[in-house]
Amino acid sequence: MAQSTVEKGTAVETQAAHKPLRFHVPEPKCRPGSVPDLSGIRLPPGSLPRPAVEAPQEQLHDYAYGLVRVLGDDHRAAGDWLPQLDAEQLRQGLRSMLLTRLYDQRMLRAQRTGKTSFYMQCTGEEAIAVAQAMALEPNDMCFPSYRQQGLLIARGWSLVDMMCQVYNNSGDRMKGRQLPVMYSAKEASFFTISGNLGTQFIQAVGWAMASAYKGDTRLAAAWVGDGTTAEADFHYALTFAAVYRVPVLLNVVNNQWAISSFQGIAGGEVTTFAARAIGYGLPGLRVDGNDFLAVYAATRWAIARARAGLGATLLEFYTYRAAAHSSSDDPSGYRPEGEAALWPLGDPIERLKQHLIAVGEWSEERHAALTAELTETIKAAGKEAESFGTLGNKASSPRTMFDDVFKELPQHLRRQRQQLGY
Amino acid sequence: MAQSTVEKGTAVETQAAHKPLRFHVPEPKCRPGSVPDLSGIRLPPGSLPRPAVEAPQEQLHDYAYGLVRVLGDDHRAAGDWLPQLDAEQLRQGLRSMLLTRLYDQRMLRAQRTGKTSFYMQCTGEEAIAVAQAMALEPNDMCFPSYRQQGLLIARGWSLVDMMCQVYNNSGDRMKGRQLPVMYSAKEASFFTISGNLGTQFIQAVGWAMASAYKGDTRLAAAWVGDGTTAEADFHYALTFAAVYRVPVLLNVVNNQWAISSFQGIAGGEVTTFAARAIGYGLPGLRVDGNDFLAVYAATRWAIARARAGLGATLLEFYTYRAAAHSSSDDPSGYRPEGEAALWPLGDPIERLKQHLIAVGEWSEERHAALTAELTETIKAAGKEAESFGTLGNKASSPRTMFDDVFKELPQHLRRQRQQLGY
Amino acid sequence: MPAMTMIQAINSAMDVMLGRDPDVLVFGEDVGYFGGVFRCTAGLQKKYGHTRVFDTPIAEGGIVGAAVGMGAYGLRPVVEIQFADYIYPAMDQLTSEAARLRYRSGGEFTAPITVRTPCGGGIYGGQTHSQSPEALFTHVCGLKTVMPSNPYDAKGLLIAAIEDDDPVIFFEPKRLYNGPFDGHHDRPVKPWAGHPMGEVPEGYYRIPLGQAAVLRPGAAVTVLCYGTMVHVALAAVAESGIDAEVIDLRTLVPLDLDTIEASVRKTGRCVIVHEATRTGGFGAELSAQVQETCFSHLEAPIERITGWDTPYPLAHEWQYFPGPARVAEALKRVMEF
Amino acid sequence: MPAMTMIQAINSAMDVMLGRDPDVLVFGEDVGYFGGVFRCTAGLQKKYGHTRVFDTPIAEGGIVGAAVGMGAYGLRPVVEIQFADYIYPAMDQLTSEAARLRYRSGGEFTAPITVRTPCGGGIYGGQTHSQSPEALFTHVCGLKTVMPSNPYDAKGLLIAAIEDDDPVIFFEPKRLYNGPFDGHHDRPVKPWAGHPMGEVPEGYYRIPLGQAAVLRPGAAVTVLCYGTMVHVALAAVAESGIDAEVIDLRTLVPLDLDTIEASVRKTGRCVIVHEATRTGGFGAELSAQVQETCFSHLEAPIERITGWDTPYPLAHEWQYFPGPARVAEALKRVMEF
Ligand SMILES: Cc1ncc(C[n+]2csc(CCOP(=O)(O)OP(=O)(O)O)c2C)c(N)n1
Ligand SMILES: Cc1ncc(C[n+]2csc(CCOP(=O)(O)OP(=O)(O)O)c2C)c(N)n1
Ligand SMILES: [Mg+2]
Ligand SMILES: [Mg+2]
Repeated sequence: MAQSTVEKGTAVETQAAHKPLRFHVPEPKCRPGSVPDLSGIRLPPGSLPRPAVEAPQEQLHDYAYGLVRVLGDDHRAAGDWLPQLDAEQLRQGLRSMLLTRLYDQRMLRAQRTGKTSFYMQCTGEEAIAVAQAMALEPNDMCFPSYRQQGLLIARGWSLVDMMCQVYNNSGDRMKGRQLPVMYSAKEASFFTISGNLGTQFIQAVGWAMASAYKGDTRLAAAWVGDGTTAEADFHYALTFAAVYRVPVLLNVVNNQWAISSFQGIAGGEVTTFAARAIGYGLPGLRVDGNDFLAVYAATRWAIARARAGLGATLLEFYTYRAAAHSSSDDPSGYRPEGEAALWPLGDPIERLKQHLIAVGEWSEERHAALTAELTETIKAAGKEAESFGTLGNKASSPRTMFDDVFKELPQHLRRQRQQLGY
Repeated sequence: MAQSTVEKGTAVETQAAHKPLRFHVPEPKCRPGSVPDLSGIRLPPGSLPRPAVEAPQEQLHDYAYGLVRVLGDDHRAAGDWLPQLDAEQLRQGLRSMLLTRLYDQRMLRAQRTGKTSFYMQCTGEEAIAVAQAMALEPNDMCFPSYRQQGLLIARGWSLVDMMCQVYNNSGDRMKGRQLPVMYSAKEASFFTISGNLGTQFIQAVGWAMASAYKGDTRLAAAWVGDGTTAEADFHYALTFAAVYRVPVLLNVVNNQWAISSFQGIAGGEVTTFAARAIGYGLPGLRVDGNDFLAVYAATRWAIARARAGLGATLLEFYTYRAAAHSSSDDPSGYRPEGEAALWPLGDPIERLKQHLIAVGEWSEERHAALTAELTETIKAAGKEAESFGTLGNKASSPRTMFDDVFKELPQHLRRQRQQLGY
Repeated sequence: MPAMTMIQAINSAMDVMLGRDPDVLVFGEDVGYFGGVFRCTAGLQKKYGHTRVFDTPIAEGGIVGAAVGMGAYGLRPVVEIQFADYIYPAMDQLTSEAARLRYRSGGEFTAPITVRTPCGGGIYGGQTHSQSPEALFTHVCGLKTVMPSNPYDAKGLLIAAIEDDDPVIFFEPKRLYNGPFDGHHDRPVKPWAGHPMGEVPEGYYRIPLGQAAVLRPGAAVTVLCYGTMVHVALAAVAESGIDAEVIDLRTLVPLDLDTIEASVRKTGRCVIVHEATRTGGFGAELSAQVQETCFSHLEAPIERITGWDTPYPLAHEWQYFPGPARVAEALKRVMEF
Repeated sequence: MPAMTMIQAINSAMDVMLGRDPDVLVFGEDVGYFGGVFRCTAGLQKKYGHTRVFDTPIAEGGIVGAAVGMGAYGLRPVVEIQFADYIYPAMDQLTSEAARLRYRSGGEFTAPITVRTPCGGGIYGGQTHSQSPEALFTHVCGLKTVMPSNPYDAKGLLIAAIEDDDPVIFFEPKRLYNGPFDGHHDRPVKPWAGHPMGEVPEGYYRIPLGQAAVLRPGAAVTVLCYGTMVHVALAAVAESGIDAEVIDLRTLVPLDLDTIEASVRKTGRCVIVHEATRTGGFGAELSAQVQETCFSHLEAPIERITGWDTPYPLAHEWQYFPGPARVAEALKRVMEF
C-alpha cells in the first residue's frame, strides 16, 4: 500500500494564531410580540434619471441599488420616468387593481366557507402585475408565479374561468387537477403556473429564444419572489439570458417575506436582488413596486431595450406582502401584527387613487361607485362559477384523471382506467 | 364550460410596429484554420491598490473588472499587492510548479502507453493551485476540481500515492473505483474530487459553516472552472456564503475554455466571472492567474478577510488552458494551433523563474539542475507506483467492489458478492 | 407514556438528538423561528439557538449540498425538504454526492446526513403537494430509505437515521401527522391519542433501520405495505375478514427480506400496497424479490395496489388514492385465485 | 444502403429532422462547432447555422428548462446531456415540468422535447461516465423512455422521438456507438459495418415508439433486454445453445406488454437483463408485470441479471458488467428449474 506523508505547510502564519471562526444567521428586526419597526428600511432619496434605452449595462449599476419612483408623497407624479399614460389608462389600472383585490377577498372568503381548499392573495402587490400587463402587449407571454393573478385580470380574462379553477369544478379547464390559483390561460398568453418554485424563469428565457428564433415579435416576461431567487432556475435564467442576449423581462417581486423567512434569508440583508443582474452583465433596476407609474415606466424601459435587441433586464419590485402567504398560513406566528400598515411605500391602490384625485381625475364618490360596481361584477361571476360546482361537488369526471398524461392514452393507462371503472 | 375572452390590450404601441426579435450565439474570435489572435483580450493597465481587508464590499466593485498583478513584463515585482515571500519560499513555489508540470508530462505519457485509461493536465495553470496551497494553512480544507493537482504537490503529498490512483492499481486507496485524477486525500485536507462538475462549491460552504459552528480555525477553499460557473451549485454556494457570512474562498479558474466551448458560452463575453460576486454582495477579485505572486497575494487577502469574520471572497484567476482538456480531447478540432503561445499573460513557471533570475536568486543552471532532480524524483516515484500495478494488471480484489457503498455490508450486497464468487 | 402525534414524535426525536449530540444541526426552509410549515421543528430554535436550528434560502440543492459538506466535516445535519415534491432540485447532491462520498473516497469522506420530507396525498394538495417519490431513491445505491407509519416508529427510526453513518432519506406520510388515517376519508378523523403507537417515550430510544414489523400475524396472505398504506391495509383486512399477515416494511433500503420471505413462504400469497405511481414503484422491486425467493410457494399472482400512473389530481384524489376497497378486492382476488 | 455506426445514424436522424422541420433545434454542451464529445452532432452547426445548432452553458437544468420553454412555444428542441451521469441537475425540469405541462394545463401547453444522453459502461469511464439511470425516468408518468440497440433502430426511434408530442428521454448505449458489443471485452472489437442493423437508409424513416422487436424467435425461454444487453443476450444464447426468444424492448415506456406476454405465455420462462443497478431497476417492473400477466404459465422463477447495487467501478467494470457468462448461467438455471 502506497505511503503518504504531508510536509509542514509553508504558510507564514501558524494555525494557533487564528481566532475561532463563526458564521452569521440573519434575523429580521422584529418578531411577534415586539412593536413593528420598519425604520431599518433605507429608501434612496429621489430616483435616478431615466437612462437611455441603449445605455451600456456597465453604466447602470447604480440603478440596482436605487429605487425608481414616480409618485411622490404628495401624490404628484414627477421626474423623467413619468410615463405617457392618460387619465383613462390610469383609471383602467386603478380598476384592474381594485378588481384584483376584491377578487382576492371573495376567493379567500370562499376558502373559509369550504368552497375551495386553498387560496393565495396578492394584497399590496397589485400594481406590479396590473401595470406590467398594461405595459406589455396582450400577446407577450407571461410566466408568472402564483401571485400574479393581476395579469389575467388586467388582460380582461374571464373571472368565471379563474373561479372555476379555484373551485376545481366542472368548469375548470384544468379538470380539477391543479392546486387552486395555479391558473393556465394560453389564450391570454399566460403560462401554466408551476407549484415548483422558479422553474418558469428559465422556461421564459427558452420561450423568448424560440420567439426570437422564429423572428416573432412576442416578448416573454417571468416573475419570481425574493425567496425563489435562491433556486437554480434563477441562475440558469440569468446565465442563458445574458449569454444569448434574450428578449425577456425577468422580474423579482421582493415582498419582504418567503412564507416565514424574511428576505435576508434569501440574501437581501447584504444587497438588493436587482444587483444579481450586475454579475451576469445584465441591467438591473430596483423599482417601487407600490408605485403604479414607476412599475409601468420601468417595465416600458425594459421592453424597449428587449425590442431594440439589447436583451434582458432584471427588475426588482420592492413591495410588501400585506396578507398571509396563503390561506394555510398565519403570519402572526412569525411577524408582528400591523407591520404591513407601516410599509413606507404605502398601498398601491390607495396611492394611485390619491394621485388621480390630486390631478382632478377621480373622487371618493367615483371610487365608492367603482367599488360597488366591481363588487357586483364579482358577485355575478361568483354565482356563475358556482353553477359549475365548488370543491367536492360537481367536478370533472374521474375518467379525465387519465387524460393528458400523454397526448394519446397508452395501453397501461387504459387498463388502469378500466380498473377504476371508467 | 366557462367562457373566456381577452380584451384588446391597452399597451401604447401596437404589435405590428415591432421589429422581429433575435438572439445572439457567442463565437470565439478564431477557430482552427484561422491565424490565432488574442488581441481581443483587454487587460486593464496597472492593478488597483490593495484594499484594506475590512473594506466594505460595496467599495470593491472595480476589483471584479480589474486584474491583480504583481510581476511586471520586466519580471520585477512591484505594487502594494507585493506579498511577503522570501526567495526561499519563491523557490519552493517554483519547485512545486515545475514538479506539477513534470508529473503531468509523465502521467500523460503513461496514458499514451496504456498504463492508465485517462489523464488531465493543468499545464499553464500551475501557479493557481501551488500559490494558493502555500497561502492556505496545510489543514485548510480544499474542495478542488480535477485541475488542482498542484495543491497536493505543493502540500508535499506522496507522488506514489497519486500515481497509484491514476493507475487504478493495488496501491490505489480508492480501490480502482474512480476515474484517474479524481484524487482523495483527507490527510492532506484535500476533498474527494467529484466527476460531477461544481458539486464541491456548495459543499465547501457547508464544510466551512461546520468549521465555524465548531469554533474551529480551518477555512475551506473551493475551485471551479469558468464553464462550471453556470451550474446550480455555483449559485447555491454564493447565496449561502453571502447569507451566512461563511469563511470560505470561492475560486473560479477561468482558463478560457470548457472543453470546446470558449468562456463566452459561460457568460464571459459580457462580463467577468469575478463580477458574479457583486450580485450577492460578496467581494470579487480578478487576478492574473499566471502571476505566482499575484495569486498568492490575492489569496492572502481573501484569507485575512475570512479570518476577520467578514465572510467569503470570489476570486477569478485569469489564465489559459495550454494543453488539451484531457487525454481524450484534441483541441485542434475547435481552436487554432499555437493559441496558447500567444497568451498575453505568459507561462507561470517561466515568469516566476525569470523573476527569481532578475532578482539574482536563481539561474538557468540551477533551473536545469532542478529540472533534472525533479525528473529523477518522478521517475523513482513512477517505478515505485508501477510496482503496485498499472491499468489492467494488479488491481484491488473485485471483492472490494461491494465495500463502502454503506458503512456495513447489507444483506443484499453480501448475496451479490457471493454471486460474483467472492 | 405521553401520547404524541407523529409531528410531536418527530419533533421529539430531533429534540433528543440535539440534546445528546452537539454535532447535530437542523435546518431547512421555514424550520427556524417558525418551526416548519408542518411544525415539526417547533420550539427547537428557541431551545438550541439559531446556529443549530435555522432557516435556509429556498434552494433544496443548496440545502443538501451544504449538509453534505457539513457531514464531510463530521457533523450530523438533519435537513427538511418542505415537501417531497420539491426534492428534485436536490437530486444531484443526493445521488452523485451524498450516496457516493464513502465509495469514491475509499471511506475517507462520508455523508451521515438525514433528509426529512413529508410525502403522500389526501390533503387536497394537488399534484405538487402529494407525491411519494421513494422509488427514485431506493434505486440509488448508497442511500437508505425509511418511511414510518406511526409516532412511535417515527421517533425511533428518526433517531436511528440521525445516528446512522450513511445518508438516509426519511419520508414522513403527512396524512398521518395527526392521526392513523385508514383511507376512509368520509369518516371522522381519528387522533393518535388513544392509539397504542401514539404512546411515545419522552427520551432516547431507537428502532434499528432495516427491520420490518409484523403488525398483524395471519396465515392466508401476506400484505406488504409502508407509511399511510399500513393503516389502509389493516382496515381492508378487518373489513374483508381475511386472515392476512400485515407487514409494515418501515425501512425500504436496506430491506428486511427475511421477514418478507418467511411470511410469504407461510401464506403463499402476497399483496403489495403503496401510494406512489405504479410503474417502477418500489412495489415492483418487492414483487420481483418475492417472486424470486418464494416462487415455488406462490399459490396466486402477487398483486400490486398502487396510485395510478398519473399525477395526483386534487379534485380526484380519493379516486387516485389506493383505499381500503381496492385493497380488499385484491385480497379477495388472490384468495379466490 | 450505406453502413453507419450508431453515431452516424444518430447524427443522420438529427440531420434529417433539421432538414424537414424548421422548428427542430439541437443544442447542448459542446454540440455546436465541435459536434459533441462523441461527435453525434458533427457537421450540423455548419450545415444548419448557429441559431439552430449551438453550444450551451454547462447547466443541464438550464438546458432542459430552456428546451421546455421552447417546446411550450411550439418548437421541437433536441438537447444533449453529455453523459447520463450528469442528467440529475435536470431532474426537476424533467420530472416537475416536461412531464407535467400537458397534464397540469389541461392540454394547453406541452413539451415535445427530446433529451439525448449516452449511457452505460465498458469504456473505463468509472462511476461517473458509466451509469444507466433509465429507471429514474420510467417511474415518472408523462415521460417516454427509449434505448436503442443498433444504428438502424437508433435513427428510426430518434426520428420518432423528435416527432413525438410528448417528452422523450433517449438513452444511447455508448458502448454500442462504434460496434455491436457482445460483452466479450477481451475479444477484438467488431464494427457496425457488415452488421445487418448497421445498414441505415440515408433519408427519413421512423420506428414507432412502444414496439419491441423479437430479434431471435425461440421456444424455451424469453429474454427481455435493451441497449447493450441485447448483444450480450444474443451471445449468451448462442453460446448456451438454448432456444431462447430474445426480445429487444427498444422503448421502455410505453412498454410493448403484448409482445412480452405472448412470448412468455409461449415459453413459460423469462430472464431479464439490464446493465443498471438491480434494486428498483426497470427489470423489477418487467418481472412484476410478467408475473402478473403470465403467472399460470411460469415454469421457473423469473430471473434478473443486472449490474450490482454498487457504483460502476473503473478497475472492476468487467466484474460489474453483466456479461454473457452470467446471462448464460441464468438461462441454464431457469431451464433446469
Ligand atoms: C421548489 C420548491 N420549494 C419549496 C416550495 C414551498 N414554498 C411555496 S411558496 C414558498 C415561499 C416563496 O417565497 P417567495 O419566492 O418570496 O414568493 P412569495 O410567496 O413571497 O410571493 C415556499 C418555500 C415550493 N413550492 N417549491
Ligand atoms: C454536471 C456535469 N456536466 C458535464 C460534465 C462534462 N464535462 C467535464 S469537464 C467539462 C468542461 C468544464 O469546463 P470548466 O468548468 O471551464 O473547467 P476546465 O475543464 O476548463 O478546467 C464538461 C462539460 C461533467 N463532468 N459534469
Ligand atoms: Mg416573497
Ligand atoms: Mg475552463
